[in-house]
Amino acid sequence: MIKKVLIANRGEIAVRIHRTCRDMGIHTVAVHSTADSDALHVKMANESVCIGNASVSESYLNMPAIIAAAEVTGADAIHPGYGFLSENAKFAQMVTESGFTFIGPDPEHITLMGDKIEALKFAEEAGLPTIPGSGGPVESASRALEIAEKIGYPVIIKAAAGGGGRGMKVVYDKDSMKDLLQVTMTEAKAAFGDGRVFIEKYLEKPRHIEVQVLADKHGNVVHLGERECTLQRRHQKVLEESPSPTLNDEERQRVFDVSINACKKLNYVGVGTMEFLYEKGEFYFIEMNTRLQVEHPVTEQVTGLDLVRQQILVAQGEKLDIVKLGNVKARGHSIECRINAENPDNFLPSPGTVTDYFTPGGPGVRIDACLYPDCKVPPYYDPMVSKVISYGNDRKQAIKRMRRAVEEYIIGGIDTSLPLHKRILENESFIKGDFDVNSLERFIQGGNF
Amino acid sequence: MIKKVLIANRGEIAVRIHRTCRDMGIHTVAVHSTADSDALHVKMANESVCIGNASVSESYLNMPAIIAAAEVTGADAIHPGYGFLSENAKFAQMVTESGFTFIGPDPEHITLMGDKIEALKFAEEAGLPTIPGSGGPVESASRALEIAEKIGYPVIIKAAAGGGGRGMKVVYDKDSMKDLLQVTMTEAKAAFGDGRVFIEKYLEKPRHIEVQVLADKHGNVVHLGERECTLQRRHQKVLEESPSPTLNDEERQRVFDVSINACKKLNYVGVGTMEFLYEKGEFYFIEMNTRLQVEHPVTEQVTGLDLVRQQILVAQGEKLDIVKLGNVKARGHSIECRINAENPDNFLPSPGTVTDYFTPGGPGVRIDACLYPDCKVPPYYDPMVSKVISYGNDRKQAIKRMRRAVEEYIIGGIDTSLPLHKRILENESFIKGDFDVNSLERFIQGGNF
Amino acid sequence: MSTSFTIDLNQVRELIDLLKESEINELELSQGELSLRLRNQGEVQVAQTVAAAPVAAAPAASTSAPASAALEAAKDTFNSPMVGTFYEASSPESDPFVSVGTKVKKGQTLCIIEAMKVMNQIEADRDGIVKDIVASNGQPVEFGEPLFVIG
Amino acid sequence: MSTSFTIDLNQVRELIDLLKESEINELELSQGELSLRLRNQGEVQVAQTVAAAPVAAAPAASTSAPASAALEAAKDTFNSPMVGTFYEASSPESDPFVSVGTKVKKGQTLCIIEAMKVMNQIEADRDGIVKDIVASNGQPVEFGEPLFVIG
Repeated sequence: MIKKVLIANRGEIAVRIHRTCRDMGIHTVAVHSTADSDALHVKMANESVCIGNASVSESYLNMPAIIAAAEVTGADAIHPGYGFLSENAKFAQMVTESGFTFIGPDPEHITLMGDKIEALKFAEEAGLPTIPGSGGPVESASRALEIAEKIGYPVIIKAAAGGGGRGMKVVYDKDSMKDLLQVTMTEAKAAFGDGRVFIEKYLEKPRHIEVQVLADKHGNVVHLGERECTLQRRHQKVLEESPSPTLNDEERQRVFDVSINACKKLNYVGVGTMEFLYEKGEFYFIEMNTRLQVEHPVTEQVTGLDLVRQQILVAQGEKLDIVKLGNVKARGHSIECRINAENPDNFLPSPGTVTDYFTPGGPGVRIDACLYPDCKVPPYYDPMVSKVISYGNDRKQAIKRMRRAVEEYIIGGIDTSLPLHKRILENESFIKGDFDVNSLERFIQGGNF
Repeated sequence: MIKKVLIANRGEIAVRIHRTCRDMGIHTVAVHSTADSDALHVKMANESVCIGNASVSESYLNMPAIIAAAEVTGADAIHPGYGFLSENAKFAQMVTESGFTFIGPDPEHITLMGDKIEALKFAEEAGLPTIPGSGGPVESASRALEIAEKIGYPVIIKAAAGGGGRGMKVVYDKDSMKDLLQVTMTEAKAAFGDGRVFIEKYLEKPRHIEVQVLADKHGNVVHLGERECTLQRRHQKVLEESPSPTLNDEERQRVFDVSINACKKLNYVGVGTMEFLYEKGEFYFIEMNTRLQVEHPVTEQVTGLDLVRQQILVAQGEKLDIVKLGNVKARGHSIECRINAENPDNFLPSPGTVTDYFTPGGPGVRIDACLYPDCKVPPYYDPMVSKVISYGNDRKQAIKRMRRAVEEYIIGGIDTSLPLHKRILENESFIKGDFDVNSLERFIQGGNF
Repeated sequence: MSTSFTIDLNQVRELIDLLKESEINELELSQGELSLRLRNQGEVQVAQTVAAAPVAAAPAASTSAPASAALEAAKDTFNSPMVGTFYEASSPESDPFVSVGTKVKKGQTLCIIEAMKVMNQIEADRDGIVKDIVASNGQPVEFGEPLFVIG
Repeated sequence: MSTSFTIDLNQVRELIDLLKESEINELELSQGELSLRLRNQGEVQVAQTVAAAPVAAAPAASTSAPASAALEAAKDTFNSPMVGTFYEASSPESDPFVSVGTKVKKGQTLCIIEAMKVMNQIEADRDGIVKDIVASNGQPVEFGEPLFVIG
């Protein structure tokens, strides 16, 4: 039985983890940098230890200091949260070797999923659908046509030496294949000194769908529904929801099944997230996150489960109630808005001191934040300072309640992304559920969703 | 369609009603006294009108001023909240006669249920179980024995002219009946000059159970589960929950059935609450509240319904989705703690200015409050300033989350009842669900629950 | 919204008291946008306040339907005793009951406020001269809202 | 909303008292956004102050397991460079590395801090005399926590 958890993180997730520990009667130890002495996670924890200077390498990424803090406080387990050391296999190993329980997966799974090439290789072996392609360089038009025929148009020709969007051409039909292949090869040769090209399925308007999985140490694996996290800016999720407004039941079941099978094949333990791109009824595995996600609360709201609690139970070696958990049915709809301390127009970070602070309340609103009146938002860390989570019987109600919540929320003294969320929540395409991974970037640049 | 609602109330319930209106796209008009110019309900509403001086008779009970405020702002409906004018038939009538929609029941039902004797008479006709008794004066021992035999021991003999606990004797068996009847009659004669006595069933450890009903203008009635409100101090509820930790399924169904039948017989419209005392598997109707209850959020949490929204839909003449609502199954468990601005030891009101203010967050916590940092709590009104509502998969989890929430809650500058709630939540009898309507009074006076 | 200072006058009062009690001559305080300086020059106290309105947290936008009662504090305003619609005259064809410059006597009708379809004659509470008519004909007024300035 | 200072008036009062007792004429304090100046221009004391921490909402009680780093600000403390367990000597039988009064040179071992089963020798960062030993033998210390006063 875990009795004292050291939370190796800061901000809202450290507060979040503390709350579940508190509910479970588990004592908490906060660690913090010198810049975070008055942070909410420090004030809330039962004990706290200053582990280093403001810079993350000296504090929140300082593995020996964190282990030493666990030693001097007599903690028996360490929860890494998300970010920082949460997907660092070396840390996971160090925690275990120092005699503490690591509330997270086995280091080998962190290592495997942290290596993009190895992860994709595993995915294919485990039957996870991946983006189909040539698998290697394509040298002739006939071979290119053959491959494109097999995977379906449109396809994208990519220079082997390219990257960052350069040296790529999209082919929409077989008539233009020969010419575009030639052009791309020639350009690649000229630009990179390497004329080799690959061919891959081209996704025009993909959406980001992910499946929450949960596995114990006894081989039991369940899914806890999916999340739609399509609204992103620079690959950072901005607004997430569960369930996805676009999937039908058959698609949902299909992606759950492949996710569970892959986890079983992996002998995965703990909470994890299988991330997919989705387009026209098909899923394409991108990666697996071997940790708690920022957006886990939307899953908690629709399933009624506490994911941090499940993590702790699994880490303690308990068996999942597979019958009960396997039958968890999502009820209602939940949305999360990530509130960053940043200028809503130019997205520059806005650290400072919070002056006025008023949190929304009433039905269907949950706040996971690390703010309080007069608190400081230091400039050294992630700008996400709060998450607003709404819940409703259906998506429409969840949207309305979220609108009310972001309108009620007052965070004075610093800029926040609240205004951006207000704009998203009023957008017609968002309301219809009609968007793809590029929608938010277009919208921010003044275009349509 | 209602487009603008005047909320004829203040405090947390005015804020609560505004929130649902906001969700439904309905504009709100706050009314306020001169003492409440900076109150949260005023700040949140779309419009506000000062209706009079601080004293309630000049403001929140000032019917002409409220109607005039509705006139000048062009509101089309008035929501009375709870307390103040919510159960004033004259006001309901005045609202309707002035051309506004009253978001509440028909005046005749308010009148009927506001008259205790008439209400009990109706209850008996409508098949609601009431506390059995002699119905009139009992003059002989043989008649007393006959009645006691019928209603079962223990019974209580009450002086017709008595009251306030005076002139009462509890009889536990037939052997002591004759003597005690004689003693009570003699004492009554001496004390009140009137020797007449009644006999009633004596409830030793009753619990307070109530059924939430909802009815539309088309004759449809549903129940939305029960609430247990047994923990009271001076007949004021302090902590409520849903479902009741004591009822079994058969009892639950039985009290739902009688409640729905009575509402149908009454042709009741709107939300209403049937209050019962409960002991040893039997229910005894006390009264019906023809309004939204303070404790309605616990029902909202377990049913997923928004009761204010249902009120508005019914007031608009919409038909209840009887199939859907009739099948609403409570899921999980919810508890509400009423937080009063009062000294937790001597219960004296503690008005003043709130200094530090920090609201709890995280999973399973909802806050319905009228506070914000630096706000004033005027001395003129009800001391209830906030409600903390917790939700969990079961009662145990709801209790743990509530403990966490009351611990996190910071309300500086005034005294509050938070410490009392902390004590209740740690009490073994409370945790077991083992208490009656006298438990809290005993506990406050230093005794056991 | 009014453009008056949003500073808490009671707190200023407390600070002034503190200064007076303390035998100190000067107190300067600043926090965020708000700053305050108090100075005590010998026998007579000159208290200067400088308060930048922090336009603080008004949870959600709230608009007073009738004009806000900002002028309420002024001593010579005649404030509305009730909620309703303000009329200068007994009918659209009639002359206003009073105009700027009118000498009024206590009890004299100043205007009409309509509420619940009733025309309420509003009477002056003192003698004086109408210096200003603050309310607008046909517009709603709330309780305590200034209608006239009577000096 | 926040239309008043969040300053603790009792604290101001205490500062005023402090000033008066101290025979100092001016006191200026600033922390974060808050600043306070007190001045006393009387014959005896002239006190000016500025500032005061708003000792804001400490959500929930929190106890620092190792002693809090409150003394950190003092200039002559030697603070722990790491988290761990503080030892005065290399073994229970050995003499402490330093005692109060010991003259130390930069680079000289002051104590041991054990972390992750490693005994880390902690060296003086300057020359000086050990005026106080703040940490307790065998007790945990956090980063930045004062261990010695070296003047």
